[in-house]
Amino acid sequence: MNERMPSFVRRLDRAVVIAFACIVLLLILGSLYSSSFLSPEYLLQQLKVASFLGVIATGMMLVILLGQIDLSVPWAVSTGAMMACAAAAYGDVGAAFAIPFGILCGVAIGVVNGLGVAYLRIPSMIMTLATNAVAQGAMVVYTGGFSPQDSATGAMRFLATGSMIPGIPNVVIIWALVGAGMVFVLTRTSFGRCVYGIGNRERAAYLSGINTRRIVLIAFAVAGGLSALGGILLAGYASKAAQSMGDAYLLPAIAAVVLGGTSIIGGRGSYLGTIAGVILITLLQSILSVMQMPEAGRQIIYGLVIIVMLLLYGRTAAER
Amino acid sequence: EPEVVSGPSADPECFAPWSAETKFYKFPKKDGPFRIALANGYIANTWRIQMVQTAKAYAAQPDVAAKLKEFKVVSTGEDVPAQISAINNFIDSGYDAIIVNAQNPTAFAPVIKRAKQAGVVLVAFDNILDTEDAINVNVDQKGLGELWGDWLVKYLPNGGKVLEVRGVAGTSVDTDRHTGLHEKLQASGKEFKVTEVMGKWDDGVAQKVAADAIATNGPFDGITAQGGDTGVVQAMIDAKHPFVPFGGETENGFRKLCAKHSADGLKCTSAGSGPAQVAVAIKTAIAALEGQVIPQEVKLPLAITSDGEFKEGQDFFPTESDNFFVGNSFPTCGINFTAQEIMGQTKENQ
Amino acid sequence: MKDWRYWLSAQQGTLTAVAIFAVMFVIYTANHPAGFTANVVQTAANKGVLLAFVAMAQTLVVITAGIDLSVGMILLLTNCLASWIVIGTPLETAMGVIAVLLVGALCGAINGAIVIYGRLQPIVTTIATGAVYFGVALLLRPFPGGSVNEDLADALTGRLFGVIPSSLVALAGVVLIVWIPYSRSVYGRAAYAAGSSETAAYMSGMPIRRGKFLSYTLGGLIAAVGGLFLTFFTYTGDAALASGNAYTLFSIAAVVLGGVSLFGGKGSAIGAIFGALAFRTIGDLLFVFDFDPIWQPLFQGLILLVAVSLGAIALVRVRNRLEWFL
Amino acid sequence: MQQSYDLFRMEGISKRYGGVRALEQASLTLKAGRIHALLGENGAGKSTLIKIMSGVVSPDQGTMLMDGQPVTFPSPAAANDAGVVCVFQELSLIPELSVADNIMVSRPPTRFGMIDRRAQRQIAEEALARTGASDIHPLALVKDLPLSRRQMVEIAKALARKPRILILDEATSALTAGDVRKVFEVLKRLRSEGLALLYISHRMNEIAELADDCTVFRNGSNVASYPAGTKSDEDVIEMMIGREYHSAYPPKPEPVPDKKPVLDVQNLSWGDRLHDISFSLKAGEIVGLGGLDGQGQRDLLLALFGVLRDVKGTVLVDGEPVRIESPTQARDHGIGMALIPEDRKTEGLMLPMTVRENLSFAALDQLAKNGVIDGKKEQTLIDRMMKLLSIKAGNLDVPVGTLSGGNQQKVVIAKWLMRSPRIVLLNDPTRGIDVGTKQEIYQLLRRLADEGAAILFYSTDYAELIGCCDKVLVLYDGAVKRQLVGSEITEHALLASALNLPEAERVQELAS
Ligand SMILES: Nc1ncnc2c1ncn2[C@@H]1O[C@H](COP(=O)(O)OP(=O)(O)OP(=O)(O)O)[C@@H](O)[C@H]1O
Ligand SMILES: Nc1ncnc2c1ncn2[C@@H]1O[C@H](COP(=O)(O)OP(=O)(O)OP(=O)(O)O)[C@@H](O)[C@H]1O
Ligand SMILES: [Mg+2]
Ligand SMILES: [Mg+2]
Repeated sequence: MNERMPSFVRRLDRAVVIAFACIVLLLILGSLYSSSFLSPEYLLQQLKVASFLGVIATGMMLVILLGQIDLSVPWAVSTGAMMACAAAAYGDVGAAFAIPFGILCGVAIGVVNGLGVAYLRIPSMIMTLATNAVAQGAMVVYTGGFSPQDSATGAMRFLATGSMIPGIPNVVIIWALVGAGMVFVLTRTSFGRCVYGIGNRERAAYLSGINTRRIVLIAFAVAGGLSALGGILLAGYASKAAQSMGDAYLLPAIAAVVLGGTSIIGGRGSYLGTIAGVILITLLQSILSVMQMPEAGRQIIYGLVIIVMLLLYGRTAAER
Repeated sequence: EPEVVSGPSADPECFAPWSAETKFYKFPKKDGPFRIALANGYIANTWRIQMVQTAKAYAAQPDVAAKLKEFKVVSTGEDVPAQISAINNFIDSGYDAIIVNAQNPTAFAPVIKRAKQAGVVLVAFDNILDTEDAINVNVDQKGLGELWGDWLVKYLPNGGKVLEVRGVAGTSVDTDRHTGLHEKLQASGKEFKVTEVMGKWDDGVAQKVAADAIATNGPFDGITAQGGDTGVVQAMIDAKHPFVPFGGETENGFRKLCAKHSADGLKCTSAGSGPAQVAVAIKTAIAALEGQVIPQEVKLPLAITSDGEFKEGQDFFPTESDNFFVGNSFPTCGINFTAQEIMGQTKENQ
Repeated sequence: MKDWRYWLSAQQGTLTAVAIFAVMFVIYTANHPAGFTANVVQTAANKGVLLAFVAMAQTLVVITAGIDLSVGMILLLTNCLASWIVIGTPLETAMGVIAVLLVGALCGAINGAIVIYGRLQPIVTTIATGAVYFGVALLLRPFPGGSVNEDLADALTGRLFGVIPSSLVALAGVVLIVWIPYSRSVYGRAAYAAGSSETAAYMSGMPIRRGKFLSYTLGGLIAAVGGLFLTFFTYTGDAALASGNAYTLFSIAAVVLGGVSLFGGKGSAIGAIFGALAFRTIGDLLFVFDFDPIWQPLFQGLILLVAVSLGAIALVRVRNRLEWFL
Repeated sequence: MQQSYDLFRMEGISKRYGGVRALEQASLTLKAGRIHALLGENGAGKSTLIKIMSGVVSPDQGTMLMDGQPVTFPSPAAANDAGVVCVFQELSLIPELSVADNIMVSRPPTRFGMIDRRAQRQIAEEALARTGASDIHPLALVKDLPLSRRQMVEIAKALARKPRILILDEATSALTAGDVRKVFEVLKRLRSEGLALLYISHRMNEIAELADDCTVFRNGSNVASYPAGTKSDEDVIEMMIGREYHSAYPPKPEPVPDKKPVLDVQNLSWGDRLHDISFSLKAGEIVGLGGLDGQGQRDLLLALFGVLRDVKGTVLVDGEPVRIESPTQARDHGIGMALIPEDRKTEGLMLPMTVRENLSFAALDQLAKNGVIDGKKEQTLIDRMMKLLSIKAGNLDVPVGTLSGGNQQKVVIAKWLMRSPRIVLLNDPTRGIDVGTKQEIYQLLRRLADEGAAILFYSTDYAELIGCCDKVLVLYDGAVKRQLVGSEITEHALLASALNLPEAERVQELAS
């Protein structure tokens, strides 16, 4: 692209632009079915719902940039939510620490992932699968034995459903903050550079004197924490925590990140793309759901749309 | 090989036959104490955990424990073949009766054959088996749908727009409830415009799809949800949707909201399938082993609580979790657990 | 070095999987109330073989440095299809079986075509095609049901000569008819080469595209064999999303336990088969040990964690830290 | 020798990669029974040309004729079928396959549609023997072989395809002198059998020994073709770089005897690969590591840099004993070490990342305050490095992978100079680098030394060691066999100690 263009325009790669174009196209198609798809309430509602996926996908993106993947999202989400609600059972002190405690539990899952992937060199796909199973087991034990408290605290409710700035739901603000933080980290900090570097070639990064294992560990911990935060917000939204609440977020999170132009093999991608991907997936799911399409048709269209969009812009370059 | 006899069954209050056509079985009497196994599938949700804990608590009751030599529980997850194998293993290990919450109603034909040959009593509950060779203990899923249909018809005598939040596509529970509902709406002869969304029996999902439906197709005159009802009400509140009549399940959270907003128009009927049915299944299995007459299909009473009847501390528990299923007792069978008693059990024992 | 040492080091992953399985299976049968009987083995075999097929299917794709997250959905789709058409006279049944296998191969071929000719990443491609396949499965079987030729089903899930589980024989048959020729063919080797180093393989003039395409297609075909077996095992078709996803994830675990590298180019379906059997035995161990039911999932998760961490032992021997990075 | 005729012609070939013009109206003619050398500085387009010849990439323009007939190669397989076979600069071996599999990769012997492993092994063994590499076991996995062995396998693989035209793109860059000799014999034999050979190398002496015809490339076009031996080295180099060329090596300063060593290594051992190595390195000194390839030189550098585990012995920096357990420790904590690694593509650079990101990657800790990168400071330093090394890149934000090999290598060096290291370890930094760039690198090393850096420099090229180093340690089997200082550093002495053979006669015999 032209060098004289402002740098933020230059950075917009084709994938991001097309992803946003697809969002507009989806909305137009939706509005053919019902004009309420263009109503501000509906759009705001979608943005709000997208925020949960957005927060979770942020962590997923960080891990994918490293060339890894985090399959422990489902139970990291649930663990975060359930533990936060559990803490709330311990009086006011518990309620005050509910959110940090929930996040901490997610971080703990992430740390285990990170230790396995970075220090034991276990492929992330299987390591995170195993921690997911362990987290699930732990939650089953917990639910079965400790008279679980699973109502969200007022603070969680407020974060998920309130709006400090009139008209803008708090979750959207939280997502914006998380996103802004991630953009800053990825573009301005040495940690961010290292993430891209490791995603491209960990060996070279290591020989450059980077403590690559620590970076990978931190990235997984952050991803676990963000999954848990997503779970906490979801619990606030639903006003309670449930075991299965994370199931619906794993594949959409991966799909959103990739639809946003991030390379699944790591080292390439921008957060703007992830935003687009998250909104795309959320809208697509919502429109298909409201259109009264039977489940089968919905699955088929969902899959086809993802493939078609990726064929539009997500193809790797031909070598010749 | 049970003998087909004529009713009534041994404990007619508890072992109520499904219908007039239901057969009655009398298994050859065996000497106790018995070895009974529970082959559970999925475990990672509150309903299942509550169910497993109830089973353990029931088996530990002195009068029941006296009849049992061993009570073993195995959860195999969502995978049907794993559950089939577990049952096979129980058969090979010589258990007298096997209780199963089947992941799939039709998949167990081969293993049912084997159980029959081996003289093992097979009792299915909740997700029952499509066969006459096992005893089925269940609530009337279609009846639940009918209950909700009737409820909506009652409050919307002129028809109207209804939001139906369904469960997991392709499961028989979802289909039965859906069919029951629509039959009743149809039978009313009024015009009901139903918007269906899939809530997956999950609060988060149900809330999301309900919110979407309200934003695009709302407002609705009546709502029914198969599960995740707390989320659906939450979505109404968030969207400032007026409270309307609601037919739903038995989650504590849902009932809390029903009690609270009844005056504002949230007229609820709440009924469902409590996890304590596992205890009825165990009781049935023991009765069968003892050679008592039992129906092939046991119909559990629907514990219905409707608007105006919600009693604190009995039908809902304001200080407790939203998440568990109230109605954990079947008084006709002498099974009276409260949910907190079950879910807190280990803690108290410690 | 002697030739057999090269062979040994090449088969290391597979042999480890065999060893893990053997140890676990011995523990299992030694503690089983019924002991090491034909019935117990048959039960374990039927359950294991099903996952073994799915793991084999996954292996074929993983070898090319891809991954098939739709493999569980192909299993469901072919299961639902089989519950319609694998029934009737022997001829009809045979035609049904062939049709099911073809549909499985078609699913695999679609994955392959999109990945290879569409140049998309396998992970997302198969997430998306998985949704499509599941949708079709749901169209075929909105509710569990259907039926299958029970004679065939019983024959394939029963025992030969009263002792040998016929499912194991079927598994061996698929290995002989599909895996061995594939892995020794020019295309199979091209698939390995593409997984190991695609550029090098391309520059060497290997038919990588056809090799990869063949892998995906055969992967679909073997997943369809799995689907058939699921049908034989359950007599029905059932489009259960959760179980499809479970099989996909299990297959990945099995493949890793079986010594197949997720980075491609290394490992064999034989290893994956034993990985699958070992993975299944983890679940079976619950049966023979008296665990509180509430603790069972945690126990299972921990065993899996330990099993996948076993590979890390090799790290102790690494004296050049660069070897951490492949 | 057979009658030589025009076997292959390329005319008007052009190829662009995005904005980069790799080839512009290039042409080349190959004759049967002759060895044709292709010369040119890094990025001149040599590799691109032969990738087009061998079907790896398709040209934007131009025609190719074989035996006078126009041909197009849609894939490497098609080129192979036509008899054009290439030994690529970036090796085209498959690491997870065995040597035999690799050699017979494109058309293995089959039985019943399956690969006949027995026959394959036999053919592979023959091919290895013909290449003079029968020490390689055909069942070994390629990934377990050292680079020099892999290159031999690569050549064996090419021979096994029975080519009519054989292309070697820097095929000897990682080979030991002995291997090179064996390969040359093979090549000469092939020439006499009537093949056309195209040979690319940056080593002038190799070209002098082998070539019959030469073509010089510059900026994507052929600038001159001439029969071998008709031009002096200086002329050729000037054609390549397009300017005048002076002596390659900067003058060496007088040694300062009483300086304290910056790095003092005592009795360093590592497993069975390094034995009891002791030496010291002073500020301002360039110490070379000599010996045959694979005698532990690379391991020594990695051991010093903290990459190897369980290293025994003492390392003193400024007289203080240190334990370096990772590159992170090596680069800071008052040690200030830098390592220019062996393989720039996988160890030195992140190819898809930009030149800017690569340059600042090793110095991020110094460029960042509280983890946030100071963009201005980064830009200043990068500008200085770009100038210091005169790196040719269109723009700082292009992927570093699009630079030519020499410029990539400069980026690797520059990224470490960003930290102003006190101890610089270099692992064969001029492999595959053109003479012009090499000269710049030599001068740079000397300047660094003059500014106070201590440099340890491994090279496979003896001339380089002789020209650059103040002292050379010759390694043999993981131990220092000899230290050569100042005027002792001669080709004769280097070779003698490298082969661990003191007798001068034998050396002369081998050298001839
Ligand atoms: N790493 C790579 N580098 C360059 N090109 C590649 C690479 N991988 C695949 N290709 C593409 O592969 C194609 C040729 O691949 P291959 O030789 O495997 O073809 P094939 O199997 O004969 O396929 P087909 O059946 O379509 O003829 C080229 O057109 C090229 O675009
Ligand atoms: N895949 C590619 N993408 C972009 N540019 C490329 C690519 N391959 C080569 N180039 C560019 O084409 C030009 C010619 O490169 P080529 O590799 O042919 O040079 P060379 O003469 O072989 O150099 P060397 O002596 O370093 O091997 C260089 O400027 C290089 O940067
Ligand atoms: Mg080159
Ligand atoms: Mg080059």
